[in-house]
Amino acid sequence: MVNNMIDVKGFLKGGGFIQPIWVFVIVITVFFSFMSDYFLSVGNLTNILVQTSTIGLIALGMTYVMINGNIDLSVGAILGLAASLSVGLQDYGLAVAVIAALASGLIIGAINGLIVWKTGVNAFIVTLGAMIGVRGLIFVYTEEQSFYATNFAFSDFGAATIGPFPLLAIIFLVCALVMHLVLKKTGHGRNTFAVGGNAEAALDAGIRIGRHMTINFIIVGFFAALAGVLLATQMGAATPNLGRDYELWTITAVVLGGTKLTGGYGSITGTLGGVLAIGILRNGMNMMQVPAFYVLVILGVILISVLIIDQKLNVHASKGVSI
Amino acid sequence: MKTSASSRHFADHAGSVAPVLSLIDITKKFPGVVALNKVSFDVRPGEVHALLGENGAGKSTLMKVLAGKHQPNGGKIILEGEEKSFENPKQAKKSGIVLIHQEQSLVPEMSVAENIYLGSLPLKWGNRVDWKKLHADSTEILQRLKCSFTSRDMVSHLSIAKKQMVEIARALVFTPKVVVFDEPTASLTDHEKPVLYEIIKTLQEQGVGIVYISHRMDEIFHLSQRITVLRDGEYNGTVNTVETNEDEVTKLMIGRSLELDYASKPHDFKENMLELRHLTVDGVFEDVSFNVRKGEIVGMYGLVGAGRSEVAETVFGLRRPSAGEILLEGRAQTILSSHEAVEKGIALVPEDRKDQGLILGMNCRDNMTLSALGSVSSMGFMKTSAEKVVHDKYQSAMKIKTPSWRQKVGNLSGGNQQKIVIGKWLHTHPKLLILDEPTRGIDVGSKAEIHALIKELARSGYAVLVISSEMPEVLGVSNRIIAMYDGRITAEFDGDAVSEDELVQAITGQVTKAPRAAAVTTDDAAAP
Amino acid sequence: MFKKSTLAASIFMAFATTAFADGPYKIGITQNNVGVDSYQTTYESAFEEAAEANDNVEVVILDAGGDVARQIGQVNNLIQQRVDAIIIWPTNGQAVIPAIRQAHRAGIPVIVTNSKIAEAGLEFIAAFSGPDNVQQGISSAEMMCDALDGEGRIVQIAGQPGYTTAMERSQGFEERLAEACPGVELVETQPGDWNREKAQRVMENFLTKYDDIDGVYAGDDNMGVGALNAAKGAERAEGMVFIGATNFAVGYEAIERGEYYGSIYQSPVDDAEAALQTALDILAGKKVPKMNFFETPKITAANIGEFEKPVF
Amino acid sequence: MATAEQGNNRLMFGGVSKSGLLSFLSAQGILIFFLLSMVVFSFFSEQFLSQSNIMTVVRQASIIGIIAVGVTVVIIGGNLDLSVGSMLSFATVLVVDLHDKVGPTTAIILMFALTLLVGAINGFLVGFMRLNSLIVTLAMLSAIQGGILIYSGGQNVDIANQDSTWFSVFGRGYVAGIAVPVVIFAVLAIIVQIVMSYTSYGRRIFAVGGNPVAAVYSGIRKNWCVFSTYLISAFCVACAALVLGSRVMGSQNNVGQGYELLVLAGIILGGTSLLGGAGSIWKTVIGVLILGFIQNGLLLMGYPYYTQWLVTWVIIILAVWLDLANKRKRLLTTHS
Repeated sequence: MVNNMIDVKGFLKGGGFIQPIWVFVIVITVFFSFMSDYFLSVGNLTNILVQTSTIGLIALGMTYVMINGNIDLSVGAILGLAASLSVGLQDYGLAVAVIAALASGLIIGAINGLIVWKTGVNAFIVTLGAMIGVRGLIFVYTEEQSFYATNFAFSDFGAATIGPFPLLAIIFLVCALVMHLVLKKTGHGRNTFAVGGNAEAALDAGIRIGRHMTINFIIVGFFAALAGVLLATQMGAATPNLGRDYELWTITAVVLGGTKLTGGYGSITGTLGGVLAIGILRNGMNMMQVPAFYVLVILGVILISVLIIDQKLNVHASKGVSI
Repeated sequence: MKTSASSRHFADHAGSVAPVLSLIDITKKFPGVVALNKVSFDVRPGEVHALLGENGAGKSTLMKVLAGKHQPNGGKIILEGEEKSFENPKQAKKSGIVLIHQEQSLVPEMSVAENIYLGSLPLKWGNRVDWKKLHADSTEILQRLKCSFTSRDMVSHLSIAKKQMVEIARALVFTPKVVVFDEPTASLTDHEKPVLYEIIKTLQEQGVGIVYISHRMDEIFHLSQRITVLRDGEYNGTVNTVETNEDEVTKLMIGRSLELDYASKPHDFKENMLELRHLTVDGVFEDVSFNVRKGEIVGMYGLVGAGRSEVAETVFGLRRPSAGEILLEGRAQTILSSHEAVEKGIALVPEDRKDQGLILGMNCRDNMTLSALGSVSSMGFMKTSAEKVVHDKYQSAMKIKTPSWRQKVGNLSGGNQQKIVIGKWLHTHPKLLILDEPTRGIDVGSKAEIHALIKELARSGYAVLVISSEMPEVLGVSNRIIAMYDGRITAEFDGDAVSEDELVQAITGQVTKAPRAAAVTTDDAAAP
Repeated sequence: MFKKSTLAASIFMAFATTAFADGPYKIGITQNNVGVDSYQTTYESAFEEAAEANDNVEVVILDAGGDVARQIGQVNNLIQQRVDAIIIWPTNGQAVIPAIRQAHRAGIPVIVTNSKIAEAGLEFIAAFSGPDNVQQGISSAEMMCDALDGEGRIVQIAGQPGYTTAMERSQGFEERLAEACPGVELVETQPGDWNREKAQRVMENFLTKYDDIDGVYAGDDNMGVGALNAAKGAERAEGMVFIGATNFAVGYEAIERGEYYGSIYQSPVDDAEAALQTALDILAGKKVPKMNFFETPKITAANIGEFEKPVF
Repeated sequence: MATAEQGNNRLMFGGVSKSGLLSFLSAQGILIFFLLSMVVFSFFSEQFLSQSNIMTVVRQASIIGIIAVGVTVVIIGGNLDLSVGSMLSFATVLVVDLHDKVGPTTAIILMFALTLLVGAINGFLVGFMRLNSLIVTLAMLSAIQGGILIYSGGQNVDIANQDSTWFSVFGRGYVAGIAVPVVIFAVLAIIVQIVMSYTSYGRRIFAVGGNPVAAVYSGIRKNWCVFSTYLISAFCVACAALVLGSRVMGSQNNVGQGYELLVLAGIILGGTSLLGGAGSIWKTVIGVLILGFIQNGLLLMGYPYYTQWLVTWVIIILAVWLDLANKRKRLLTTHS
């Protein structure tokens, strides 16, 4: 689909074409602003940004991992662990707690990466194991209890704004920008495509694939932990079940954004669109008071429809054999 | 048995120029097998040194040792008088040894420049890519190679030949001292080869030593100064090209001389088996009309991308025709799937053995019976004994070398893999056999056997369509030759009365002869 | 707010249930996890009905699907829509406090329903309306003492870990049991996650592990009936005392049959109506106590006639 | 020439016999681990090896096991099915709700029909539309869950007269002293294993999973094969729903939540690669049993239930470490 756009638009400047997911984002934005008076207010739009920032931050890292041709199912659990640590360790000082929380993400990311690297087992299995295991770790640590921050300074951070813009939304957008530039402009970013697009060639070219993949697992671990800490600041608390199913929504958002599960193709701008699409759909349906039961069905149907549309365009573009 | 030394000419090692690279007594062991046993080899600056041997003889292993992909268990690599050991391909590359791969080793969703500098992108502080320098340097290399594309083009948009150029461009990043070409022409068509030869010549003039691996004798004799032959992982002699001939080299390679039966093409044609009338798939090929009779071999010749495989895929039910007709034995057919094609007696030996032809993780027997499971099962249950009978039948008929039916086909050599694909299709008892590049990447021995088999099949009544990019192959087996260019049939020739020039012109769009529609049904002139 | 345009009506006909009132009060509610069990579902429909019956109320009904983060987002959305009051059924007693505090700061009164929030948040809420879960635990402990005559070994199947209702019921039960009848020993507690099948599995493991179980306390009847199923399957239900909470229809029937000793009668309809009424009282400027508990009496075979069979 | 080939084959054979030995060892490794953990557990808990405990564990594992049998077929065919959790809820709610309305026989027939219909939707989207199975079944997971809630209005469903319906046989009955769920599990596992190993259908599924392109070029109706694997998966889910509904005699709307992961964990523990084209039902049966015994053993030893998750993680890492056959391969290739 994106290929198609490139063909049409030729070699205009880097961002000269509109990714299909953004077309979708615009369509639903227009739809919901007609359906609800409150939808298109600044307050609501910043709300959407804050609400999507959690999945969004993880999705930034996930994009890298998925362009590598890997996947990380443990991000939801990492988020939960980081949130619990960032609240539970506040007796030792806020800085210690936050650092420990972020470190936990880095460490679990590194463990995932090292196992994938050293055993060559596919990431789906490795991180599925981690997803189960890290959740166990959270329960062992928290003993099933929710933690809460004793003073409100922590949760005030989550609600802070710079001008009219919520701090969390700004953090998310800045991270997205940085990750976009790293992917587009740096050696590591370019190698991400190389490793996912043709691992053998990357290996021959002297790119240390295992090390490279591990770094990306660490990156996604870090972002999952960061998302966990920031979510904890929104709540001033952490619950052991926090982050359940987030991996599924994250992967969904990244795929909606055009990143291929087979690796070698994807972008941060697309991921941003995918994350926003889900956030807007949820928010808009809330605004319209679509009952929760229908929201589940509608999200599922939309997801499948987008896949079908994307595929139809792709098949048309590649003129491939129908296998 | 490997001493056919009587006819062996040892090359003059005391040549005037010292070798730029010498491999001395290289030994490489894999668990359970010695892949290379004390193999020595050298290249002089400005020389093309051909490395020959059957699949499995150890050529690729030797080159992988040279390029740092494998580490040898014994022996020395001496580059410009200095002993070297490479831990990875990048080190080898930095020392000036570059391997140009048989398989495309490019990253599709990256620009040409990024591919050329893969793994060694010029960086500024903060790990940032220095795009200016990257494109300037790449453009400079591309100009040296007289490439028609720019450094900013996406590799996924390039033709196969241009991709090959990118691979070669990559070799020039570090001033190379030795360049290894591993089957560089496998994916090139005849008219693209001269460009490659030109590049090799330029490199030679710059004093680069060239190692050239190929199965194609004509290329080797055209390009090389010396030929070294490996057999069973052992050094089997080096000869000066001018002092030898194809027969001698073949003997060195396989221990006997080949007797090719180019003369005995089939000649007893019967009624039409396949007939295409104005067949079109929008945007892929247009107005394709020709016929194949029972007992006849029709060759289809053209460049990669001319639409040949796509015609075959359409006949096999994998593409939907947007116009035109497919007739089998005179009756119009709609073939909606490969399954229907098989039921109608069509067999397709596909172009890409590993991706399209075989389930590599399955054993020989299971692959062999895969297209006709009904014949080896009853009530849906497999009859393993019947399966084994089928396997043994084709194994002995086609001399497939496998230790047992349990062997995974992924572990067989290319020639034997191809025979299994053919055996699989013969077992469906087809009436029309389409072979797409039946001998690509297969050593000479197996190649000749497959050619003989094709003719034998036609003689026994099969209608055979052979798609090939290799002129000798097309000329050698076909009764009639159909030339395709850019999705259209440009000409049709008598297989025994066509010149190479005519063929080349037809497939490069230099003639625009209207397809001979009349020939489709009744023209017997094509018959000898 | 849901607009009654034809397009919307045609797309989402199925749920055009919201009151179209001219009254001034717009009340938003964010529920915990509708659909996870019948109690919450019945609560929701009772709430809708109550709101519909009152011309003075317009409601925005949201469901957090059990996800704390989503509930916080919904509270923010409600603040954004400038509702007059927010009713929250907390997914977690602690994590929702900052969101409640934000609503409080925005001048929107917050009513917590069904399940309490932690002490730290009490200053930000206008009122709590719901059952007294600690008291329910205490009542269950007293029933257990009566049933066992102060002597025996029992197991507990608790609700979802981390969930306030579960913790309060356990706490009330355990503390009261220890002081009312020290002769009854609580040998093990495992969570059943409000899930009958899970509870059944947990009970099966208990039955294997312990040869002598005299009684079972379950965090709700759904789990209690699961435990009863397991005991019946192992043919050990005879003489075993089952006590639950939040009387479900299956539990009611089991009490009628004499297989189940007792439970706590808690009506989601009462719960919903009380929450709405509390909100309306606050909006009307009435003085409302911080804690509003509605009646949740014990129900056993002895007094079952006094109660209607629950609809869920 | 012959020697060249043989040299080649020797090389390959080395590889084959080695990986054969390794995969043999890894299969044994997981079995050895299984037996060892049984011994350890039995030291710490007297009841662990008692007949009643073993029967309890196997009976509890049978629901996951029944589903895992079907999902293994989908995985061998080269796809994933994450929708089984929601599908289990769907089928259980359906059969329990319909039981009192139309009678057990009709309820069971309707439940099987509708569950197979949902499986057919999965199969259509993955098989014929050729969409990525991970995302499709993820979307279906959400859509089906919503569908159940809409159907039931979010209410629990119950069977009124639990003691007087023959429906109870599926979850609570015994055949020759063996619990019916276990019998269903065993029978399904044996039948599916036979189908996969000894029929032309099974051969086609392995081919499609091993190399979908080559399967099509061999004249195999790949789309139908993929489609059919989802029907098998749905059929197994329906059987599991029969057991679950009958065991509980009621159902919550989210009763199957999380089953998809437990099922996958069991399959992975058994050692079936997620790449397709390889695997077996036996491995899955062993994997599911390991999962069940770990859970039970840790509970009997008095550890909190969540410690089993940590242990599962460690075992998955150990199991995959042994399974070097899948080295350096990627999952999640789309077939389009």
